[in-house]
Amino acid sequence: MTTEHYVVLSAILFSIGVFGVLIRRNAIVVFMSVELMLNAANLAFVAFARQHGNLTGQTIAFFVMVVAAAEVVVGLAILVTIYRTRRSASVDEPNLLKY
Amino acid sequence: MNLTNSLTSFLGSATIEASNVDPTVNLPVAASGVFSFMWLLLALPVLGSALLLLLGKRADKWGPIFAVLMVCGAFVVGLFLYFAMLAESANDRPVNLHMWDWILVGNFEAPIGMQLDQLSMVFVLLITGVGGLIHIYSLGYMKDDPDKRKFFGYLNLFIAAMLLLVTADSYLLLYVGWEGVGLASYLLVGFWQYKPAAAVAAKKAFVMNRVGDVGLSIAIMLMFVTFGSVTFTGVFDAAPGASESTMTWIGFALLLAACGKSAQLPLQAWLLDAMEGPTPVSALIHAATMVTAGVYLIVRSGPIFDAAPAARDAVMVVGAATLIFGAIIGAAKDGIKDVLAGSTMSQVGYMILAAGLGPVGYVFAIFHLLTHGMFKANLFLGAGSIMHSMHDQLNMRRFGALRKVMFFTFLTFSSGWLAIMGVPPFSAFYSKDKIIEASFSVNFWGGLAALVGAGITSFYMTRLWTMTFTGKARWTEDNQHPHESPKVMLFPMAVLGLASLAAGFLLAGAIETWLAPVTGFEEGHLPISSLAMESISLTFVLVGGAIAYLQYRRGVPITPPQHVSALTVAARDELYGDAFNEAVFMRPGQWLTRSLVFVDSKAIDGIVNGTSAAVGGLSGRLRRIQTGFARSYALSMLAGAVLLIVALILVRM
Amino acid sequence: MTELLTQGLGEVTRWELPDLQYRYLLPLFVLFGMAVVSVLVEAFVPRAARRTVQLFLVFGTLIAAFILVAGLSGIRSLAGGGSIAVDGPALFLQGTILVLAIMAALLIAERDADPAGDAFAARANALPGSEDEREFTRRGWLTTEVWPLFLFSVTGMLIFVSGTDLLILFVGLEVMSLPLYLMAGIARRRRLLSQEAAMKYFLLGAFSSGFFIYGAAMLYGFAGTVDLGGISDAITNQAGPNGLLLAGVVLLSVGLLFKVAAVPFHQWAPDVYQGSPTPITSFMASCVKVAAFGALLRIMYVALGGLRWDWVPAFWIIAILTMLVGTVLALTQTDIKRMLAYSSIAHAGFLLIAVIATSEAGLAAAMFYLLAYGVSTIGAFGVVTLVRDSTGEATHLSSWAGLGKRSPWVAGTFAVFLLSFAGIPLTGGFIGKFAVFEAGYASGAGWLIVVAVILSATAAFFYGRVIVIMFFTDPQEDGPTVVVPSAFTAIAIASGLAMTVVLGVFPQPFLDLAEKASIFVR
Amino acid sequence: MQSFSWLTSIILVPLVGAVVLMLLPAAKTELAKRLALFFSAVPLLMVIAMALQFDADSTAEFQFVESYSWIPTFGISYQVGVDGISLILIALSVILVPLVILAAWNDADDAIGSVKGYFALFLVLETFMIGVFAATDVFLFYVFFEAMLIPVYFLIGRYGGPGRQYAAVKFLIYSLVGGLLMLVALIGLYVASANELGEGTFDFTTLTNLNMDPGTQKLLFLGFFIAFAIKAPLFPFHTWLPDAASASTPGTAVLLVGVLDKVGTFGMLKLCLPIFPAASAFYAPVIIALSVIGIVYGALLAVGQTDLKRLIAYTSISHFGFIGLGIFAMTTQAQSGSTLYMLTHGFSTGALFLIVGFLMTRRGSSLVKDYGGVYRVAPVLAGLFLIAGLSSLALPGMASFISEFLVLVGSFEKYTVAAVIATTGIVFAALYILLMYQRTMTGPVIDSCKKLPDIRGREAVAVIPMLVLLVAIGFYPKPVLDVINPAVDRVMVQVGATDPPPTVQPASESNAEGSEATGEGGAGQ
Repeated sequence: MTTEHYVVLSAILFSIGVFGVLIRRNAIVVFMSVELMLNAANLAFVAFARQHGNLTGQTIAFFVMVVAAAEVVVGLAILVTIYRTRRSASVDEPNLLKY
Repeated sequence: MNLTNSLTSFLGSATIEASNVDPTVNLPVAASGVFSFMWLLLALPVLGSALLLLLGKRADKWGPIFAVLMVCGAFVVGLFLYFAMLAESANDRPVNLHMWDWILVGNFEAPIGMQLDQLSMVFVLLITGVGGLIHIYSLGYMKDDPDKRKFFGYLNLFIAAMLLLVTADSYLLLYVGWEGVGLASYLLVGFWQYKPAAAVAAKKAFVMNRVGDVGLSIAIMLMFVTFGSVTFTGVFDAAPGASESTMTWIGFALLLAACGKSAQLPLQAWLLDAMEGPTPVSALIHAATMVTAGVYLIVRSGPIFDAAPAARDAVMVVGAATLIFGAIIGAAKDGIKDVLAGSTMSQVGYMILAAGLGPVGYVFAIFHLLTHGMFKANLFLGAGSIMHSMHDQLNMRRFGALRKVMFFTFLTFSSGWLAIMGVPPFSAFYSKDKIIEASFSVNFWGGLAALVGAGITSFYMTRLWTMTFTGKARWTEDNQHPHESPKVMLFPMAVLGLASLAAGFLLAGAIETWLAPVTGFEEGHLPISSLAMESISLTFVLVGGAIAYLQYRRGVPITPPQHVSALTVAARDELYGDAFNEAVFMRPGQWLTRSLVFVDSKAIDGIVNGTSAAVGGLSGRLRRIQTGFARSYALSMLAGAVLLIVALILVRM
Repeated sequence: MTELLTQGLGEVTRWELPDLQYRYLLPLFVLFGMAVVSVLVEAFVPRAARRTVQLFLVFGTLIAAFILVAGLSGIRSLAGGGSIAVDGPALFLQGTILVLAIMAALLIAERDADPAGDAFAARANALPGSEDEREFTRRGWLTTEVWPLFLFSVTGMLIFVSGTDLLILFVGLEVMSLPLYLMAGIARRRRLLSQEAAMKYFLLGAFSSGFFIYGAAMLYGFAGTVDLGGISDAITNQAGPNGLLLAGVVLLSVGLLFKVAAVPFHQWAPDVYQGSPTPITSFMASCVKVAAFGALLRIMYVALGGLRWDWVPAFWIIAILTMLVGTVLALTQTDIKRMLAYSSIAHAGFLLIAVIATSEAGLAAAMFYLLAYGVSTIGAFGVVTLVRDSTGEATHLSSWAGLGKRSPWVAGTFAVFLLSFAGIPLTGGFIGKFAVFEAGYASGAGWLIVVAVILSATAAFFYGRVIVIMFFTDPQEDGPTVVVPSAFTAIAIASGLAMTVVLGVFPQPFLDLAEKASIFVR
Repeated sequence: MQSFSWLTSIILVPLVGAVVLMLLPAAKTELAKRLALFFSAVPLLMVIAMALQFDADSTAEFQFVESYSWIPTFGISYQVGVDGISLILIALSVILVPLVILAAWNDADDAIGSVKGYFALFLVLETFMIGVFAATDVFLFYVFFEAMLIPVYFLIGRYGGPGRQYAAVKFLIYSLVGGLLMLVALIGLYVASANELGEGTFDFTTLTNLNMDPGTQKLLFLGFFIAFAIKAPLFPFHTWLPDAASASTPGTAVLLVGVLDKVGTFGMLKLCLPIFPAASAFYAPVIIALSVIGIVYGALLAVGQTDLKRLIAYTSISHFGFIGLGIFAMTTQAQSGSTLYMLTHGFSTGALFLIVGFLMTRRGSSLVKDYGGVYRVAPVLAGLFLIAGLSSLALPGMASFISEFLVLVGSFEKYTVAAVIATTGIVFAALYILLMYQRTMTGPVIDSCKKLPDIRGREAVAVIPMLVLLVAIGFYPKPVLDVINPAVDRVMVQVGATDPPPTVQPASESNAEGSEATGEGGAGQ
């Protein structure tokens, strides 16, 4: 397996994440799709780190995980509040702001 | 100054060596002595008009008298100048008074200066003389008008402008006088502006004059471009060097100007309407002086027309056509002033015709201008006198038998009547016959027109005279007591009546010598003897007069007959001059104006407003893309990413 | 920092603690530390004293940080093991952010404008319209939880404009953004809108972060380093495969363009600006814009400057779209906050011209522009907080009718801000626009400038329309009133006004500053 | 450098006045009006004092020069100075503002905005107007040029009549489109100067000496020209003017049409020609065509108007056609004529607008059909209206005749056909003025006009000075032309144009002397 395979895999994961965001209505799932995008990046970082022979990419992966965790905290807080208000986790539901 | 000597020469017996005068280089000398006071000519009437108009009601009491004094003062100044000029030798007579630099831009120079030569002198005396008389007459005529002060203010303004016109030393300053008299005419025609007809007539006169002024403007511009100068001396000095085509253009432009001011075809239509003004105005402006400014312009520009035969021929044609045109109108109108206006048009046509003959005719154009100034003023004042007593009735069908009640007016009027017909020894016999002769010596058709015109003139004037003074009274009920006018009106009429009688006889011959340095003079060569010519024209006059007398001596119906010849119908409608203007200029103009207003608001402004509406509409549509759904926003971001990639790849390729 | 780690791993035996140059990092540390303290204050200080303590803490911290940043001026160096730049642009923009943050903090601290207290929900987690919420409101509970979030966010911004490698930039981006997501959602009034704004902002922000970090990964794959200078070298040396480079550039750009609200990555902005509490909107519209453009400029100039001819055409398209959409959509807005949001999008378009210029003049121009735009923006939103009716801020344009008759000074102030946005001479906005256009023109983007000015004129239509409504229309019967704020808002608005005029009339000192600061260290 | 900063002081006095006015309590309207009059009279006196020291024959391009570095980053200075052309226009501004304030005494009493605000805006506008004419730094010029929009925008929108909002916005957007295009050109100019000199500058004199390549010139010229053509306004950029003029108060309209629009023609003459000589020559035929179209088009539209203020606005479009024609004909006569035209048009149109304003305060309408026979009830008012109208139609003897004729004769030298068509404009001018006079002032008095009072003292004082000046300059234009001519000569040199010589020389040398002797004969003997 060369780096390219990993990168292609990561690209596929990223794409899945992107399309997940685009097509899923449930906010939690959308959010998970975003996490998928971040993790796709992680995979790429790690693969490239291997290819380049330095550890930068590996290190970054840790940072990204931390950031992702922080994002989860913030995101879930927001989503929960909205869920409490609207009794729905659909991202299409809040649609007062437009045009 | 030897007064006796001067008077003799005024009466035509002075001998002036016309032979050693070169008309093309008639350079004025700088004014000195009496001549350095010639600015008074302008200053007096300017002062009069300024005081009367600016002081307002404070000048109501003394204003009219003051105005009369100012004009008479100007006349006196004019006389002094005339005698001073007589004392000089013919070559030294033209004088120039430089007053101040007016416009100096680059090589464009126009001074404010007066130039007085023999030609101007004639005009100065005519304007101040007849003007003074008419001022006096107006004292009576306008006695009860609440705005009398303004009237005299305007009259003084007119005198000032007219004097400026004839004494200016450059075309540009002439232009100032030219439009100045136009303004005065506007104010005076529209003097009773609460009458819509007067207001409209005033505007019409000014606007049509402006069409002529376009010609004058263009002529001046051409002169500047060609000669680098707009002064008379500068232009005439360089004139021989210019090409014929340039001169022809200038000539045509000047002719256009003259047509406007002198109511010649095709710009004749304003004159009849201008009769809406008070009658003294008609006498002064629309008979004696202003309308003859065109003649002055053409004669003054002799050196230009000398070099432009085509333009000169055009002048002749215009004059000939107008003299017939005006005469026909005069023959069909029922309003006394309308007849006189048509007559004026026609008589000025004679002058223009003469001016179009070149040096053969210049002198007679001016001669006729002078005599016409007197007899036509006389006729108008007579008409005014009649109107005065008839409660402003104008319709001759309501007149008749006035001889009995207004005998004095009848006398002066008759003098004018005989003068205009050219019955010897009345004045026009000398001036008009000379024009007919000179015309025949240059061009048969021109001569024929002048001859036929003389016949028609005789017809319409006799018609007027007969309908007004003879036969039975056709006065309406409310006009039962016509009366003679006050003395203050009769005096000017008397003077002018005498002048109509004697002016021709006194001036004949002398005027030719007097004007020769300015205009040059050539004797015309007739195929037949002068006496034979005079007989022929006299025959025309007598026949025309006889027809009219026989036809109208029994009186006329009060309402004009409806079943008349097509020519009469046309002439009553001023030969469709107004209809023509209306169809060719006014209606298309109104249509154009209306459509341009539409175009401006709908097309040009429409583009602007349309653009803004389109942007607004675009905004309204684009807003809908902002759906409020987070996922569609994300899609848009993805699209943006694709856009970026595509752009980058395209650049790479 | 990453450099440090990699180095360390390579030669384990010779582990050396690198010189972090704490002096240079001090502003960041102070802010970060105080943000943490601020959290502790929330936890331990009694409710009654909290506000006072927080205010002292926040303003003290911001002012201290500003002084520290100012003290560093003139220095051109890398710090923190080469991952933080202490250079002109970084310091200028940090100073700008701190000034704007102080002004925004003044608006956030306001409690007199709304009879119910400040602009923030008594309890953000209470159901809108619920009994709970009414209870909290009735008791007059006020919270101060916005302050730690605020400080963290400012810290993130400072990092974002000074980071020199992609990881630090990413961290800065997140530290800046995550608190903002929360702050967007805690409005006291119109809770539903606020929550919706928070959710959209968060989801899309996270989505864009994904792009950013994935782009960073691609560039790492291309260059073998995430250091901006290293990437630049790699581009010069053609070190890696083009595909990775292009993908990296694009994805990274998506992340950054999202933050600056460039079209078509802009759609969050109107919703979020409208829904967020107005003081927070002012903070976002000014400070986030500064930070995001700081990072964008640094990346585009330092890392991708060698690739200029590749990305400039794409940025032309983005710039034109941004100006066009921002301007055109603003034309038909009826909500003042939303209109200002679209206006801010249009301004992002103008700023992109400076990015495209890729010259020192462009950098200086952009920095000046950001300062001028920032002060006017905070001032403008400050005025928005004052115009109120019974339901809170009266943001519908029609309700501003006749404001000029009722409160000439407030309306006049707002008009000055609008004129500055429109780029009328003698306002800061004009000098900024002039500088940006000049830089753009000099770099060969003349036609772009022509597009920009035509759209500027179009933009004047909606700025002018607000003036029409305020000054040329008769007041409504039951229109909103202009409340008299406490000194906080008054100072914020007044300083915004003063700065707007000073930047327009005597811009030279600031231009000097920006000019001297217009070289990136690498 | 002068010992006393004349220009800066003149620029600042009205601004100080505006600030003082704004600080007054809103209720003290009478005091505000008097102060406004005072603060507008002071600049007038100062300009007179300055003009007396002005040396028309000076070799220096600008006098009363003051220069301070302002924004050195972009080579911008605060730099003011006057030459003949700008002196004339500054004089126009400072003469008109006090007269307008006097005439507009009660205009703002019922407006949405405050009375003091109205007069303060006038004063602010005066500051900008003087500044724009005095600026010798092109950037400073631009700053004043654009800044002027704002007071006018407020004057129209806040104090105008029906349709004021639309008109104000239209004015703003129109002007900004032009102004911002000019900004691009301004930047281009700066960059071009930087490329050539190493360091960019906005100094006017330096910019006139640049050797820009014609291609750049043509583009940059357009930027400036369109801005000026919109401001002036030339056909087809004119549609904002009738709306703006008819929606604003008469006082605003006077300053708008009388002074503000002159900035456009001033800019063409003083910026476009000297800085872009090649481009000016290139575009001249097109611009002359547009000007001539404008002359006839504006006049015809004026004839078709039913609203007095719109009518006068359209006459102005026609007049601006004349000014544009004169500027781009590039002869001494035409350009001097255009400069003088700017002055005379300011007075004659100013007087017309003010008198229409007087009518409106009496009758409450500016529609032609709402008037009739006014002459009978208010003869002085009608008389002044007629005099102003006669000036507008360039009656010889009025100053406007000299300017119009100079434009025509100067254009005729190089563009004969254009000049001839333009000359027909005098017919239309007579038509629209006299038609307007006839419809409103003459005829029987209509019922609604029976009680119109005649002119009041304050109103007369506002209008009569303009008319007196028009007549005085009409007969003795020398003082004005002497100031204008050297400045125009300089423009001619800068643009590299010369007057064509007369095609025919006088017949002989001696005769030539003779003709000269005629010209100066009176003085000689």
